[in-house]
Amino acid sequence: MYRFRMPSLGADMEAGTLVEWLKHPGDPVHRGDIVAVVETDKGAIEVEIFVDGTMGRQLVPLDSKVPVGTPLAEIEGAEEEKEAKAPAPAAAVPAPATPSPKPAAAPASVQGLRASPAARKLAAQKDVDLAALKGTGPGGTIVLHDVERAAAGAKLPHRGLDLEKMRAAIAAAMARSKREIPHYYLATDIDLSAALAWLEKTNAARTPEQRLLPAVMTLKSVALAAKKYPAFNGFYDPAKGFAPAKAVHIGNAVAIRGGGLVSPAIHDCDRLTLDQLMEKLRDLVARAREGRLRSSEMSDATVTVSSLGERGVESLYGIIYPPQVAIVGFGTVTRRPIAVDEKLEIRSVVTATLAADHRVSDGHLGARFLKHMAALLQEPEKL
Amino acid sequence: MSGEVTYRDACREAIRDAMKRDPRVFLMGEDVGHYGGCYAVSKGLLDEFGPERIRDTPLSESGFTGLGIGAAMNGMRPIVEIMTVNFALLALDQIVNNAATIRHMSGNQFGVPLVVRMATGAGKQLAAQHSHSLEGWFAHIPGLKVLAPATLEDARGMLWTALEDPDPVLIFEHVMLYNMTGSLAAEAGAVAIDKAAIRREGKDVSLITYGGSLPKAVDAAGQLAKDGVSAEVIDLRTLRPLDDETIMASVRKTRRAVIVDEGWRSGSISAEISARILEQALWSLDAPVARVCSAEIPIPYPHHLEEAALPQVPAILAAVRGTLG
Amino acid sequence: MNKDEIRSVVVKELGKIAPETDATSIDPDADLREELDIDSLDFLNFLTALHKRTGVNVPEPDYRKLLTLNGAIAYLADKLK
Amino acid sequence: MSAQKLHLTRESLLGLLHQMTRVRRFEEKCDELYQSEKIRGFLHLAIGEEAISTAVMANLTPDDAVVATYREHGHALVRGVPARDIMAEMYGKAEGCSRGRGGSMHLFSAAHRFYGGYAIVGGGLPLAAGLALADKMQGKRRVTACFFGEGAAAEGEFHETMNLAELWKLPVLFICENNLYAMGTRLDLSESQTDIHAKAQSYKIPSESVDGMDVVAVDAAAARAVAAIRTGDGPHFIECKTYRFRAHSMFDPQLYRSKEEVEEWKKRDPIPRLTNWMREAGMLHDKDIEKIEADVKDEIADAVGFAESGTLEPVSEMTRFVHAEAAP
Repeated sequence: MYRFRMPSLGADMEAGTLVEWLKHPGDPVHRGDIVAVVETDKGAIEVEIFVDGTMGRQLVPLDSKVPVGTPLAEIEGAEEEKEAKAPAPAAAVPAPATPSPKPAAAPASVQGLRASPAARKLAAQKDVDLAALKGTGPGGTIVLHDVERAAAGAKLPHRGLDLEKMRAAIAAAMARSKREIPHYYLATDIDLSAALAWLEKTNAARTPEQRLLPAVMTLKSVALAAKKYPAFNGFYDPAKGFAPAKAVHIGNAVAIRGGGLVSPAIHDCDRLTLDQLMEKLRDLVARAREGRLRSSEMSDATVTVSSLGERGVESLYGIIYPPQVAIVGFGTVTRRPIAVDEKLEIRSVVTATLAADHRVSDGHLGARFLKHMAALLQEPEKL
Repeated sequence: MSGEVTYRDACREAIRDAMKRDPRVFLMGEDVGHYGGCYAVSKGLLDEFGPERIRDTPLSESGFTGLGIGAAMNGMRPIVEIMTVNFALLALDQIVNNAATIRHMSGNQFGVPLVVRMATGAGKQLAAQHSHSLEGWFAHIPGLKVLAPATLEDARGMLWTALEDPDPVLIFEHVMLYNMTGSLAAEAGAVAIDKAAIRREGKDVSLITYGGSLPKAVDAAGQLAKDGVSAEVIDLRTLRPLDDETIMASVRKTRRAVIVDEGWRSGSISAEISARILEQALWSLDAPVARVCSAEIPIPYPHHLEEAALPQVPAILAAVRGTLG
Repeated sequence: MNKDEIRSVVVKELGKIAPETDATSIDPDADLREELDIDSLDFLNFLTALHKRTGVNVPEPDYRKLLTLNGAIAYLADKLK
Repeated sequence: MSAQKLHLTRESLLGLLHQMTRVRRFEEKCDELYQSEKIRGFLHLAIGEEAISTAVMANLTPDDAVVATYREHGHALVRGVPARDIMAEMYGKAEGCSRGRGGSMHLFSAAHRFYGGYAIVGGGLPLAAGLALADKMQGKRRVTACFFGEGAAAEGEFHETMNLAELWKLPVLFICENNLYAMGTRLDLSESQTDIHAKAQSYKIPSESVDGMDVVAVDAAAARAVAAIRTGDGPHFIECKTYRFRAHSMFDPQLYRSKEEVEEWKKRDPIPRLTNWMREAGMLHDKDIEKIEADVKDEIADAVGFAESGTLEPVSEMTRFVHAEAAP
């Protein structure tokens, strides 16, 4: 016995309301006859029947909304179409629209700490505590290199600074310097007591952020001397001879943690105040150690200064960096007895040395250069 | 053709070479014949090949693009020139609903071996309606291939490979490149169209770009080198399919990505590339992916505003520095 | 700030100055300049950081009191009592 | 019926009757299958318009090409696409003529140069002209028949295509099935010029209007137009005035037209019109009709069985043919 069901009358129709029967139980029906009217969201639609037979029991009360497929009436004398056994649809396993690549397992995240994904991943692998690191990435973010350095204990070259390459470069420059430049050497002891006293008085009134180091005074004295004696501030080209530099850019040798040396230039050092020089020094040393020096800073020093700092020996004789023509060395400041007006006094003394290119200048001029530096250091407030 | 040539010359030689080699190839578009092409790419071709194969069309972008599709389905290899991507909006229905769809929808019964060439991009003060850069839209559509030749070799070599492709290929020629001059080998010929190219090696940051923005990226990389920053420049060449392999290899090396895209950033090709980098190379990143795109405004007419709206070298340098910290 | 907090601040700041050596594993009474190969600028940066993090402004004459790990911790603890 | 059709033979008229009956019964079956949710999506029936596709296809050779619209089941059937392949396509089965991917609105068959149904009104017109352009450029003397409704005349693509086709003298036969309603909008509510073939004449295309409910009249007009096109004198345009007895598509309560109008047009149903005319001319016996109805019933039952037992394309295959695959 065929059951007349609520038909699907549109793609987005889920249910319909039977509002009127046009055929009543006992009436004959033929394929194509309109047997009922169904109300849908879009309006009333006349519904046809697709079988021949006689209208039987009507199963759904009028004005009741029923889902598509609900039997509405029985039709006697008509057979339910034997459903051709439709094959079970192939297992329609929904393949993901585009196979998204499997994201690697995320390392345990460290709250609040700004670290790049690459840094987090390596830190997790190498068991490095991110909290202990100082980030050199954008906005102080800890980047992979910071973790690499921490993990490998500083032996690793700074990003951008390859220690082996640097060592090779220094070796080549020094060897060439020794081969080509006829060095002569001079030294003098300079009493820094006045300078250091002035510095101590100046720093006492300052917080650590603004305090000065002795290095700024020695660097400034070299810059002013180089300004006065251009024969020590320029470049020597075997073909064209010596060319004095137009400005004074002091190459300040900086030791890199884990070995290595680089001498970034402090531009126009002669025209900087001590405060400006201190700020420049802090910036340059920090960036030198992180391998983020600009190439311009690496290449245009006009004269170099090398210093042993607090824990070195009395005197340091440098090797000139070609194509420069001079290098000034400062040993460690020590307490030494020196004669002052026929009396022996203990003073803070530093030995300053000058190594210079004999093709450009000679000892006499070199001595006046060193003497002028020493004089400048006696009046620190004027530096 | 060799020695000093322009990008425009390279495009013309590509068309002429294709038409000489394959009788099925013909050029159809507005003013491609007597006028010689809005950007003079097809100058002289009408005299050489005649009106049958160099067909000026009425201003009916949907019409003649549809004709190109039908002709391609029936044995020809048409090159349809839509003067600029701005007018291609009128042909979107034919390109998206017909060209890109028919092979798949017909169960592989019919293909559309059609090439559509369009000028794109801003920089000539043509104002909002003539300065669009919408190649990213088309790169959204499965069934299409989308190319952006940025060098003389690619302008000369991509067309033949595209014509041989059994499916529709769109070629976007940036308006600011037409006058680019350089040397091109006499025997320069067809090039592959499925791979990106590394235009400059580098290890600190990957500059990912295409088409008209390539010269700016190369310029930026040069300036960065002076500051000790080694930038790698990737010329995408194809926007669909994107060459994920080359992009990710570079980003995994440099850990930083800056994408330069003249489209508007929302829903742009740069957004797609950025998403793919996050999906495939997240754990190599040391900084968020940066994007340098056009300002999200209709491109203004006055020179100073247009310059300010478009991605420029200073913005690229700033974006790179942003990733370096 | 109690002693432990001071210790972690000192260790953290030394870690930033000399990241490759583990500040907790050095001899707490040895000269930091030798242990961690720190120069005058590093030491000044160390004091600058301590000033920012704890508010204690160490005058130059007191520098030698902070040359060891224990010394630095004791000095700060005293100042922050 | 136009009397000047002299050489009408019983055999050719029976052929037309058989085709129209095939389309009519096929569409009725689709209507039933849609209501039992076997066919989904959109379904546009051509019941009442059978004369046009039947008559035009009768004048095409296998080498000609056809471009149709979403109301295309009849066009595909009469063009020769097997009922099985069409029904399977309606069921979305892989055995369908478009691999189940196109459905009712996108039937394709390369073997029959049936270049598809298109769902964007007017979308097929430029494409059809393009097929003709290629024929002309390759010196092939064949015709592309392009079917569309009067609704397309409002689309820009209609005007761009008419101009290009005449401008370049392309071998394309435009057949406008004017059934007075673009979905729910009557023609005089959307067109200033409701005389569609006059629009084509404005582009200098030879065009005429014919009673789309008279299969013989359409046949005569198509024969003249196709013959002219084959001589190479460019496109022709036939406007067939017709009427669809059913809704635009499923789920359309037809609020836009009256029942009386529908009944009025049903009186001009092309099938009884032909059978009555043949009976008067003594060319038709009851057994002819019974045979046709029986053959058609079997053909459709077979098609439904084929579709029911069809398979679904595996999801793993769905990314195939976005692009061509390299020849094996």
